[in-house]
Amino acid sequence: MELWIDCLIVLLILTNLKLISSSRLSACIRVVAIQGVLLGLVPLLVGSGDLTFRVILLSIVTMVVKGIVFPWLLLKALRSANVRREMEPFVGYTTSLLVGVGLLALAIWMGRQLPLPAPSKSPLVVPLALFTIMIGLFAIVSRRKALTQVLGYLVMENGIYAFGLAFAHQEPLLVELGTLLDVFMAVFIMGITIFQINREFDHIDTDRLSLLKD
Amino acid sequence: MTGLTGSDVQGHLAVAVSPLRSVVLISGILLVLIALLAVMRSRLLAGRKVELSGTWDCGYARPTARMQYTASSFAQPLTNMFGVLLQTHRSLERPEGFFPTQAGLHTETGDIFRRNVYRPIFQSVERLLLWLHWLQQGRVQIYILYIAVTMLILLIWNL
Amino acid sequence: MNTTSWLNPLAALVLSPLLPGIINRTKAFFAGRRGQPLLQGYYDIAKLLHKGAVYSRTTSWIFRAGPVVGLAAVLMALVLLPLGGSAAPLNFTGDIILLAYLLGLMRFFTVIAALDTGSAFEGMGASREVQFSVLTEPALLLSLAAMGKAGQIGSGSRIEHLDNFLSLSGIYSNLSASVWMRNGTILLLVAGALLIVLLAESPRIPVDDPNTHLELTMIHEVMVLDHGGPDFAMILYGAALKLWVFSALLAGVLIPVRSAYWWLDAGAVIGGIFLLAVVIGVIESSMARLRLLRVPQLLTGAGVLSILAFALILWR
Amino acid sequence: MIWALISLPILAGVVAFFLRPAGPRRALLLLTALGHSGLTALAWVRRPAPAWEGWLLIDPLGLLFLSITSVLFLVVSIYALGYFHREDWGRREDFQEGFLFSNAREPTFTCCLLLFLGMMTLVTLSQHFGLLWVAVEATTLASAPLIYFHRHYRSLEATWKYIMICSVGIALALLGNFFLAVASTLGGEEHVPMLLSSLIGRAPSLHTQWLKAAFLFLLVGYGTKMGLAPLHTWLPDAHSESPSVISALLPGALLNCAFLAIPRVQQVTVAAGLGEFGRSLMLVFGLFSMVVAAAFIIRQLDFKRMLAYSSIEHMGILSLAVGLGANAGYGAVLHAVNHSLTKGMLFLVAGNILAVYRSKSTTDIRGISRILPISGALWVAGFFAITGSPPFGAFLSELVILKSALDQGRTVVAVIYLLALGIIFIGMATIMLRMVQGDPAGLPADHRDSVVTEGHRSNFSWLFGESALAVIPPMALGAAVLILGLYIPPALRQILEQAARAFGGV
Repeated sequence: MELWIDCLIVLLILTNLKLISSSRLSACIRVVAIQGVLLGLVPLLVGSGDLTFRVILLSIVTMVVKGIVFPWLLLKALRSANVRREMEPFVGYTTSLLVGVGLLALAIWMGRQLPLPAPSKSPLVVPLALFTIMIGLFAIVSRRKALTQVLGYLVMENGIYAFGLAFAHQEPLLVELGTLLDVFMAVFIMGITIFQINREFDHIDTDRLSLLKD
Repeated sequence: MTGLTGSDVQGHLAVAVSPLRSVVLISGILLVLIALLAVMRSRLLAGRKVELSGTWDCGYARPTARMQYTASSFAQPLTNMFGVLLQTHRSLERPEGFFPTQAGLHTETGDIFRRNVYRPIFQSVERLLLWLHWLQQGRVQIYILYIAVTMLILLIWNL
Repeated sequence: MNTTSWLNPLAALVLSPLLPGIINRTKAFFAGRRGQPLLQGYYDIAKLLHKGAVYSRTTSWIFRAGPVVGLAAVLMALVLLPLGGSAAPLNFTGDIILLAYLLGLMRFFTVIAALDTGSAFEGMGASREVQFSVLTEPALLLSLAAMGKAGQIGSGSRIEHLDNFLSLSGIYSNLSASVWMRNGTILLLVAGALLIVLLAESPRIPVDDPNTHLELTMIHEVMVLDHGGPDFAMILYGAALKLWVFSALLAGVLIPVRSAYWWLDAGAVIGGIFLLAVVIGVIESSMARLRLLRVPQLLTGAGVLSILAFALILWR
Repeated sequence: MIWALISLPILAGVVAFFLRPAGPRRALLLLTALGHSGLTALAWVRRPAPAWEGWLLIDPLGLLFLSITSVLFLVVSIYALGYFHREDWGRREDFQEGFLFSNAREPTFTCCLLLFLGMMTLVTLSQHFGLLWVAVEATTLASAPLIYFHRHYRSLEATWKYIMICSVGIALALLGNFFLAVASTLGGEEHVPMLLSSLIGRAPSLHTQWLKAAFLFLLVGYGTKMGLAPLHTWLPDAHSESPSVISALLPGALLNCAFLAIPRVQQVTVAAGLGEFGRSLMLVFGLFSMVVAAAFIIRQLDFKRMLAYSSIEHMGILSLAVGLGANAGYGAVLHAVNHSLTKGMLFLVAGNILAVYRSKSTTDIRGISRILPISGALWVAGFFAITGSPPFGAFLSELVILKSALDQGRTVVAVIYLLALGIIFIGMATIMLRMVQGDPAGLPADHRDSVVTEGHRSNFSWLFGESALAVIPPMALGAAVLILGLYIPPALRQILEQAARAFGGV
């Protein structure tokens, strides 16, 4: 059982690193899709509670939404914006990889600060969640394309979700689904906005979206 | 709201109010007196001849409105008494030549507190605050960086 | 508010025009002339009350309101004035300031009435008057305060509820021979300051010559240049009352008679006032006017005297 | 009764989306607003029973914010009738750069507006932290299309920033929720529902380390949505680019709902004995927000952005008051009421000015009192109300806050507080008073005669050349603030005290 958990966590970490190092947007979307699917497995393997119907339903819904619906939506937005790759981002790909490793170290240090929640099976879950959140934030801050920012937001959401699924096992189902619905709505509206931005500016570089300032 | 009890508030108020009561009384009497004198005056003048003529000008041929005392001339004795403080700005245009056509004197006493105290303070505060404007540069990434940085600082400072 | 306290204002109303008469009479005596009759003041006022009036075209209602408000203000000041030991009809904590402001109100209305006529002379008189009053008012207030403090440190007050020194009646009721013994020097300084304030306020020789005919040299006279008829009568009567107020303040300090009978004290102070009129006459005939630039120095001198008195009494 | 309060706006929103003709849709909007306010008034009279086993409960704090939101929504919906009428829906010429753009279709706008109300009601009623999070996120998503009403690139940029920053912020709040859940499971043995009441009950046994981390994340999360200083960056853009109907609603209702979450968390931390930890953080955030607001109000060139920064300042005052605790709590709650009403009025009047002058620049607008006499008067009254000058309510609440700061001997806090208020007063005075006085410059020539001589007369009665619908709503709000300044009705005072007691305020 330990093997499966560790390899799942390592896979998740790898997807994060892959995200910040790849420049082609379609590749990034696929990475996030994989991460969504992996995330669906978290409650089954790492989850503290026993395998109730609730946990299984939740993981299936997560896998479907994060693995299929979001990528489909974002690919549609990508095609409409006909953008191929992230042009010159603020932080180069190699340096962002180094930053990724640094963030991993920071996440592990912070993970150790907080005492381990009792039921968790492996000590690496909290650092993993924190690491994914930090990678999400880093992606938003360091990339130009609006689409990458949405991906960053999604990755950050995945990190929080991983933490939620692993520990808050008593969270009522309705709230989990509510959260999922909200994230879905958020991504849906962001997709529409990207479509509008592309129609209005025929580019989706958010750094050029900086007219409103003091 | 002030937290004082009712009674000692009454006490403090009484001390302050009693002189005021007399002042109100006196100003009341003053107004009545003014009214009385005005009525007396108008009744006195009712029967008499009241004419209108020019102001006493000591026989000067053509007095003009410009000879009247203006605000600065009214205050001139005092402003030059405190001349050192007020730094009155004088611009004198001397009459030249034997048949001078043009001469003029212009004095301007600025408000010393506004010039030396308030304007410097306000300008320095404004420069300081305008320097803060780089906080709102307009790029989304910077804004989200602010959130991440505040989050990081709080965590490090408190954990 | 006993009946005796109403005596002071009545005495003032009746006797005040007599003061200019006495002053002119002493000046005439020094000049070797017979001088005007003592009651000349009453005759002038009566004559003026029966005359018509001529108003300048440039004046508005302010010009007509000036003398009326001025006289009313001085009449109100009389109500606050104690005479001898007895309290004034109306007294409360802080009526010194009200007295100063009532006199200020009179000065203000005279000044704006003068400015209303729009003539250069009256403007000049007004600005000089205001310049001098800036210097005399602090002297007046500080000397009253110093006198109050001097009286307070001495014996308990004869009129119980007036122990505080912020009320004119309280100040004057505290003054007595024993207070003179203890704080004589301070009271002398105060008397000097009050004398100069008196000479400046009811415009007498060192500051302003009342019967000069050169508009450029006048101060108080030029402000009332354009008034005629009943207005001028009110102004004359107001000036006389003002002279009475200041001489009562000064006489009250100089003659601290505190005998058992109230009428004796009051009589002494009224006698003091008349004596003071004679002294003013003597000063007028023995001195010439000060140069206009020297007058501020004289008035600042009065200010210094009162500050010195106040400082001495505080740091005893 | 609670279910009716929430479902009424949502159902109306869905119906409005499919209602093609404009007349009935606007009537529906007004009816829903009236119904919602009626239900809220009913809640004041008889507090309804909690629904959904305690998840939805009207507590004093919630009731207060619910009534502010519903009153503001009613006033704004009345104003919206005039606004929809004035706003011609076809191609519209932008006033700043003159390019053509079209407005969002009105059905979507009304639908989102009603959903927005529904979600805000949910926020004020929810006792469960998870549900609270879902509701706050939903308000963000409902209000995003509202900001993107004028479909041109500036409002698009404002919307993008609004969605991105708020979603990231609120995601952190979700993490805070999960930390709270972990804190409760670590401490005790059996499962603790994330209900406010149960959490307070078990507060002493919560794990302090996790609770602290949870408080931090929740504070930053909801602080972003509330507009506290370093996280406020989306607020000026969103307020200045959204239509005046929405910008009146945003600060009054939305910021208050975000602010509502913080006292809820504060209740838990105070119960767990970490009160001081939370308070010092709120104090720092409050002061920093006021200073930043002051910095941006000086020399501000756009009066809607100036009002947005003043919202940041007032949110700073609220968090400062929560940070002071003791009887500043009463001041905070009263200030929330005053601020929402005043800011709502100011934005509506700003809308009137914008509609006539077609320019947002503070430098070249002059003579409002001549062109729009009533709006000009309201603009000056609003200036005095928002800067906390005496006759209006804000003065009272700011005074209570100042007094409690001085009572606790925090002179440095009081000094910074007063300095910021002073600078903001001067900043706003130079801008707002200069706009009102002088002769009407900055008025587009073609527009000048049309307004002055009532060129286009609408069927609503005109008050001194201004449509009644555009003037009476702000006037009502202004009157309410004035009354609050002079007399607080006992019922309101009682609710205020109970609400203040909610977060440790005496």
